[in-house]
Amino acid sequence: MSAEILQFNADTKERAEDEPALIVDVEGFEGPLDLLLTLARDQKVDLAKISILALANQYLQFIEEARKMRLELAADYLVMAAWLAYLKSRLLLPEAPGPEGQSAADMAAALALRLRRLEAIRIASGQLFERPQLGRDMFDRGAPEPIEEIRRPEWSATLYDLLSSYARERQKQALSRVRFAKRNVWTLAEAREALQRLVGASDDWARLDEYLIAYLVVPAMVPTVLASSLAAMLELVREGHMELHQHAAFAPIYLRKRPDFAGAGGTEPADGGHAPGATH
Amino acid sequence: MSSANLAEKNVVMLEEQTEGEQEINTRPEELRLIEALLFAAGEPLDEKALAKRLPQDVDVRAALRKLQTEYAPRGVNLLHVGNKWVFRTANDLAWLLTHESVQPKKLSRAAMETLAIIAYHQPVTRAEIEDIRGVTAAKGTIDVLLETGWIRPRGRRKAPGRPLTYGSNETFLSHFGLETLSDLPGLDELKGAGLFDGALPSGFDVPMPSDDPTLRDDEDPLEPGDLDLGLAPRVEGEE
Amino acid sequence: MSSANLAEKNVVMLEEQTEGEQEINTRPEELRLIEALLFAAGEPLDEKALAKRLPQDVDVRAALRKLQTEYAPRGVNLLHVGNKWVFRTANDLAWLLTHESVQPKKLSRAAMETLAIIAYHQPVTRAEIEDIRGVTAAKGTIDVLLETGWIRPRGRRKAPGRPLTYGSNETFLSHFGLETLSDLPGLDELKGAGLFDGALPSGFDVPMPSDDPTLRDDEDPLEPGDLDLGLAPRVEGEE
Repeated sequence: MSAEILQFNADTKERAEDEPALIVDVEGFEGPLDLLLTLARDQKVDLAKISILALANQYLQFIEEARKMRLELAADYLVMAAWLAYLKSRLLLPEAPGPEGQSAADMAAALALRLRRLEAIRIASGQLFERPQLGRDMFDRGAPEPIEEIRRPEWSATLYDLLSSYARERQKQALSRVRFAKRNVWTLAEAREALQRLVGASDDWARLDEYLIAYLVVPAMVPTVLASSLAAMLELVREGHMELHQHAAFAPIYLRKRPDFAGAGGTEPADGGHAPGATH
Repeated sequence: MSSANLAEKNVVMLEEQTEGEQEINTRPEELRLIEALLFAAGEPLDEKALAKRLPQDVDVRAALRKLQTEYAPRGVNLLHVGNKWVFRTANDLAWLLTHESVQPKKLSRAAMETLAIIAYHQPVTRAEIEDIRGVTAAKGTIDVLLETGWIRPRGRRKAPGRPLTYGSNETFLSHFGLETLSDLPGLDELKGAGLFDGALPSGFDVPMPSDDPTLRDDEDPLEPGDLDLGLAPRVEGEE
Repeated sequence: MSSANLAEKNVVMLEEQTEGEQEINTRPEELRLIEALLFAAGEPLDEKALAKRLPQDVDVRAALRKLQTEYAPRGVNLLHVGNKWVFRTANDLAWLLTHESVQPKKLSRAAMETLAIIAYHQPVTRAEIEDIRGVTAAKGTIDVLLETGWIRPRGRRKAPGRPLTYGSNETFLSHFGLETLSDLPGLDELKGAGLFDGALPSGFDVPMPSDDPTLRDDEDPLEPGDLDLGLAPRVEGEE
């Protein structure tokens, strides 16, 4: 149901141009349907039995008066007026059995239904807002105790993670330590000091490598220790502090403190010039 | 007061004094648990949420019904709103608690009617609301309602222009203390007057208001972005 | 259950069913009022504040005492804190109101490696771990491991600075599905599993791990306080 079926040429522009426009949503009414409903209520009859013709007349009269007062009516009201004027004319004329469209009686009944529906929803709306409302009539707990969230971390790792981490870590360090050890040479000074301390412990011939092995923890150090100590030994022999003895090439080298040097400490003897060379 | 009455009253008071003790013995523990959960929450909880925290063998629904009966005569009642449960002050005590009320923004008559139309006729488009009210909806009426959080856009009507359809949500039920939409006042009158019948324009032939979120045949789902237009009610705790 | 008990229980249940109705008749209205006021209040209320809102002839203190007795066995109790009154969920139900969410976490690579070294080389100090790993332990790595509950400080090394020694514990064994620590694979097994490639220097060894709690010769026992430094694993249920 729509008013668009009518051509409506409202002569609203009749109003003198110099008069201020007083646009009224026809005070107190929520649109034309509301106005109609109010007028219908004045008939004080059941909306189902209302005379739509009488209602249309009342509405048109109301609009006429408003226009006489030069109230500018919202378009909604004028559209309704036009539609009601049309309906009125249809209702007054004997109904021509048209093949199409609604009969005037159908149109009137539909309008009556719209009014009843609006009234019903109004009543329902009123009842709804009479219900107890939260924050007005009933209240939630003023100081709720929110549920406390405790986040407990759960750590997870697999045995594989553990073992592969261990292997990776150890292997990495093992390899890097080897490299580190290669660079760690025994200096001549270190070798000399160590040998002097070693030899001081015994007057007998002793195998050099036995002394050395007692010192060596890392196999990688063997070459540098051997080289440095041999050089240091030769120097110590040249200075007359020690004597060396080797039976053959690549045979073990025996070493001892020079007997006449006992108690002389590490200091260079004054008679260092006649020190014998190494025997073989 | 007759002396007989007085005697009776004394007996009653004596009984009351041991009530607490009695309850320890007879009251099922799950009532304590549910009581505590609902009191603490301060907002409606559904049975599933309750069941999750309770021992498995508890008949949650039965326990809630029992609690509801227990609390009915008290100053705090247990309400079933939507499919959730919540403790609220008894609504006859509004007078006592006026100082607690944060004067809610009063809705205009237009907004109240629009809300009723959405609640009773959902899903409903703006044009359909305007048709019932016989007036162009003032801009902002629907926005105001969206702001209350009582209504929500639920889909788009399969019709030219694909207008948004609106429906009510749980906050609506909770605000008005309704268990379901069928508890809406005046429904019988509306139905009796045939106002939900086929005589109505299409879209109004729903036999019963329902806020079932399932889309109707003539509804399409919302599109991404529909809820970003500032139209959507703020979802609590979304941030 | 004896038939006598059963009969008694039935009587009790019958009584309960009419409890609501009885209360309407016998329960003083002021209890409802105070109930509602305290429930809706956002903060504890003192008796003066309550009295101001209640009918003049109400004995507020007596009514509060009565309410307190009524609620004592319930899931919600009426507490008197300071000079104010407030509803609170019962203390013994705190567990109900906490939600433990398990947050799965993965150990960082550094933590994993540190853990492995502790497992194989225990008892081991932080400095020794750093020496084996060749890097300074990131601060917090050991703390994280303590949080897992898999390692424990077991003593102090008899050395300058008396550093803590760490070892693994039973939780470690059960998490990794080991019956005893000596089930940890040795070098040959690790090699066999392809975890070591062939290029190992001679003399490379993997210790035979042991978590025997007996202190070694170079360990001193922990001192009181050693476990209070936030280093100790959180004992479950401690709070």
